[in-house]
Amino acid sequence: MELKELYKEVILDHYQNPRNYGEIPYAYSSEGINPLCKSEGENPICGDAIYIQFLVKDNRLEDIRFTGTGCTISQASASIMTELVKGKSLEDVKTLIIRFKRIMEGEEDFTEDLGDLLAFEGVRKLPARIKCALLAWEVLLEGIKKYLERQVERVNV
Amino acid sequence: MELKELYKEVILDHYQNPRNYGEIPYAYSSEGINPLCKSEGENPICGDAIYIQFLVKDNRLEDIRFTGTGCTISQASASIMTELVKGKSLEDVKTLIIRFKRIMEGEEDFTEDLGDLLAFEGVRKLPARIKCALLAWEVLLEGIKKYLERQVERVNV
Amino acid sequence: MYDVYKIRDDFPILKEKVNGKNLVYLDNAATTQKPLSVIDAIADYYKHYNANVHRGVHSLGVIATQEYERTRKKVANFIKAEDSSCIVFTKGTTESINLVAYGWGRKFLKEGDEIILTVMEHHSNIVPWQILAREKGLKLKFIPLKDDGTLDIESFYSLITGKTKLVGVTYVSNVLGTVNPIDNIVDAAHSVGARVLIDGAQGIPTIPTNVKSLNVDFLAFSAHKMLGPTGVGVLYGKREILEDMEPLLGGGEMIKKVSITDSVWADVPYRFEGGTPNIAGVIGFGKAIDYLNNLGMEEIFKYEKLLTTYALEKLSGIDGLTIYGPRDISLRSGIISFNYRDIHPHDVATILDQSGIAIRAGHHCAQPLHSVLGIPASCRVSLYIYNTKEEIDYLVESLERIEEVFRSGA
Amino acid sequence: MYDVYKIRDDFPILKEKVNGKNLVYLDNAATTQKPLSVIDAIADYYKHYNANVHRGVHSLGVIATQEYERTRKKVANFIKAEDSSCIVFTKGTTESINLVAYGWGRKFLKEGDEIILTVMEHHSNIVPWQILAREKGLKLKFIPLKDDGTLDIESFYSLITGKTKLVGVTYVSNVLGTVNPIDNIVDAAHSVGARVLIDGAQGIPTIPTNVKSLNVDFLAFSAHKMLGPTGVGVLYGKREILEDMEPLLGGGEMIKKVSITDSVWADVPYRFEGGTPNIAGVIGFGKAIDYLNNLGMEEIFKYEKLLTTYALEKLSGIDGLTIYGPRDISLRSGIISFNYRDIHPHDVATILDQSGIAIRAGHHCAQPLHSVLGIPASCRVSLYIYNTKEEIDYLVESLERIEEVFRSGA
Ligand SMILES: Cc1ncc(COP(=O)(O)O)c(C=O)c1O
Ligand SMILES: Cc1ncc(COP(=O)(O)O)c(C=O)c1O
Repeated sequence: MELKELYKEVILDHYQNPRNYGEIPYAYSSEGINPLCKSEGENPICGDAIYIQFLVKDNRLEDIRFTGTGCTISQASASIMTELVKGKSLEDVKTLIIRFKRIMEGEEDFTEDLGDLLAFEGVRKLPARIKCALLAWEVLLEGIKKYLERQVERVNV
Repeated sequence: MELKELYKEVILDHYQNPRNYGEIPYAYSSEGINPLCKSEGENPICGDAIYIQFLVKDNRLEDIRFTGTGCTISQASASIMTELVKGKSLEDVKTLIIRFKRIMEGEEDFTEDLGDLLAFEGVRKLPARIKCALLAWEVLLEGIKKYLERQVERVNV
Repeated sequence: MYDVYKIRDDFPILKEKVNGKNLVYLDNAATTQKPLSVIDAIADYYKHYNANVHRGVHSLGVIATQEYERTRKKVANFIKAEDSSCIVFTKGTTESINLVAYGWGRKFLKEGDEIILTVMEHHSNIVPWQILAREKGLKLKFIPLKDDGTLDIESFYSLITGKTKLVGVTYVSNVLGTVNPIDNIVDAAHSVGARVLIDGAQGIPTIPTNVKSLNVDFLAFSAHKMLGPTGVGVLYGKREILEDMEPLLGGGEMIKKVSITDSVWADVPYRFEGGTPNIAGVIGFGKAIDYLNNLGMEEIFKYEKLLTTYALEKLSGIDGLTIYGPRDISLRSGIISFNYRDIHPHDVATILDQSGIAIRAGHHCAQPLHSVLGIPASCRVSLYIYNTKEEIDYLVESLERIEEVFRSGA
Repeated sequence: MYDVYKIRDDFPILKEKVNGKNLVYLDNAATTQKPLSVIDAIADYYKHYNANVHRGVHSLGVIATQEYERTRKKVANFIKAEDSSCIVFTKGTTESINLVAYGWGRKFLKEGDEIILTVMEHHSNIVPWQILAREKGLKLKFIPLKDDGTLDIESFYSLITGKTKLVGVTYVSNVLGTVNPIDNIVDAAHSVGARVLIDGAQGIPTIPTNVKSLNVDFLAFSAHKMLGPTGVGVLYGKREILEDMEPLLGGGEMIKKVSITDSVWADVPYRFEGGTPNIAGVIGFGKAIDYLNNLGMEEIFKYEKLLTTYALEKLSGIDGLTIYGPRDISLRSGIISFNYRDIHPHDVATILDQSGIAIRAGHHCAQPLHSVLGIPASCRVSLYIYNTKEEIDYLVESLERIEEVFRSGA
């Protein structure tokens, strides 16, 4: 494989200029109804780390930000993800996450509608790096799951 | 190797008619000066077991008897050993034991003066059975060592 | 169709001569022979993609990891486990059982708790529990045998109580060949909340097995007894039980995070695989499973029954030969132990070896069972997929000639 | 004369292509490649005399046992141990260290006792002690580093007290390449009656070693890091210490006697080798030692110094590349870790892999050391007997091209 295919300009751009990078301002998230959600994860083998904060309103991801350290792939993937999921309904976000996981694991194909995600076609050929590409997505999925569990608990109280 | 070489008549004879088999009568051994010495050992892999009793007088093996269960080789070897060592000085016995061990381990050769022990030439070619052939000898060596240690202790008291 | 002669062609060692005679290998319960595909897989790994697993970004490391993990999936499928994360690689049945004793037993068992084993267990399924029992003040109980060499299951029902926390039973006795009634044991154990550990070392190689329907909690077995390499074993455990277990070995690969003050364990099953594993062995094991699957475990099972029936019949015809273990073929596998007249098993084995026949003599790491049988040792013939009726005929002939040796002085 | 090109011919994998390029294998600290003689020895065992060891009367079992035990003698000679009964086979360094922790530490250490380790230890020499410390109430102390990446031996002298019962130190750091001053450590430890455990995983493969003159109490290492198979390790221990130790694994082969109520352990070293061992692996390991002996450990040591000097010089010339560990060649081995600009080690490794170069990226199972260095991960190049100056030149060229990728978007 050509390095070009792997380290596409899109990926390097997101790595060097990450979108939605940082934390959600406290003031913005302090209303009681949609509290700030946090989720974090690491890839212990690489030392990649991703921290995500998001706000849910009317079952939509109203805002999402991330910080992290790690390799190009993991950080670029997080940046692209935040752009793609912001504003979407939780259902749609979950569907996208699961779809991207399936694609990276070779069970589905890339399609044109995936936008910047298409840049990961090269990464898919490198099994050792698939985990890097998926890290942010796993962290967000975990976060959404925890959010939904809390909602259920709240209803049950 | 021919089976003949392994299960020589001498070996089968000693196996079927073990010499010095049994225990040393209590009366005979009850004088305080040369108490009855005992030693026992097993080959855990085969289930061979050898129990030896002996009497030392003036640093000679005045009497020796054995009992045991196990394969032809281990029992015949014990029988032949008792015949060879009875009456010998402890030094000579130790020398013979060490020599026989070296022979069986291939570090020395058999010589004509070894009498019935020559029957073990075939066994030497079967590493799995060398332990069987040596069991009684190890047990006796152990017994003699313990006897000598006790003598030293007695002197030191 | 099961073509044993074609199968034999896949096993290079079966062309060996031993003491000038064709090798007749009847010591399969100790370890089985390996087909060329397994031997080649190991060499291929070393020649083409040797690298450490789970650590490398580089291509060799990725391929090695994929192949290593592929075996985990194959093992899971082979025993119909719910998920490949329930499959822990160890160095053998012995380590697998010790892992249960240390990782689960030491954590969850308390003074006064009881463990039920059987008197036919291999030392591997006795000694770890004795060690734990001494440390923790546990009580070990042993299920006795009936006269036919099967478990006295009625006694088991009376031994089991609310204090019973674990029942550890061998799938198949490595001496008697007895196949134990796992379902009954699991039902009774679970009804009092006890866990069940199956020592599958002799069962998994020949009995088609579904751990989910058997509903066992732990299952241990060894690759080398089912065509695979030495130094590889498996512990299957139910996921939720494994999740609560402590590792046996602390070190690399089994942690998420280590600081000077503390560590966080990795997820199941990696938590239990500290240190560089036997990568070549695990990859070779994958090919062994492929080989068994290609033949079909049902076919293997049938062929072994056929051969065992034949062997039992022939051996029973020898004057002065005492067979231990059940005669009913539906209750046993292809492991047949016996004594021949008053000739010590070691002598029998040595004499047969002169004819190229490899059998085992001794206590087969089952001293308590031998005590129960009242014998210090026995001869053991154990059959596997490549053995033939002709080999059994030759065994019987050779056994019959032993008497001559002892009568004539050879 | 040391002819590296002739040596390379003995390693089939060095003819492999990776991503269309010749393989340049620089991940030897993870695992080394294997010469054909080792690969063939394993296949030979399986093709000609595969059988279980220490149990069989039959010829195959005898040959297998002899070959297995022959490796034990070779290992004893290789490290100049007093006796081959001081050599215990395990599945790797990790198991060896855990065996010391469980078999010796758990038996002899008591609340308040102290263990001294170093911050540069591999997780294998940290985690087992953390587990034991938690269980027993022991205190762990860590020797810090000096700025040049060597141990701060003065600190060590102030950490060691009458309460110190064990000092566990890596022979060679698997990240920094630092070679530690074992003699000083042994002297100081023995003067307070503490035992010394050396993690020799990275040292034994390249440094000619005499355990008797080093006077260490325990030494652990892995076959797979010195041309041998995966799944084989060694614990050397002084005979009288081993005699007092408990086994880690209970089971077959490690007992003298088992009854329903009790067991008697077998003699050293068999007591520690419960279960069927990795027979093929141990036999292959024997050939690996032969190979190293044929080259001569002194020669190997010299060649590695030469190559390391060259590599350090070349790598130091790269702009923006930070090397960790000592620069003084007399204080280090052929393991060189570095970071390149702000490019994540994983990206570096992936890009090099596209050129056929295998290096390691990550924390190398030494997270505490990485914390001390203040970096999440590093790149690691590790050299062994078959690496060449040309390979280092190619590495340097390829590293220099990485910047382009990042500047231009490839
Ligand atoms: C210094 C050191 N100690 C211990 C180990 C662990 O060795 P293994 O994985 O063979 O058990 C390694 C290698 O990974 C090492 O480099
Ligand atoms: C029933 C049984 N359990 C356990 C074992 C131990 O297996 P391994 O030696 O592979 O650990 C064996 C084989 O020796 C066995 O037959």
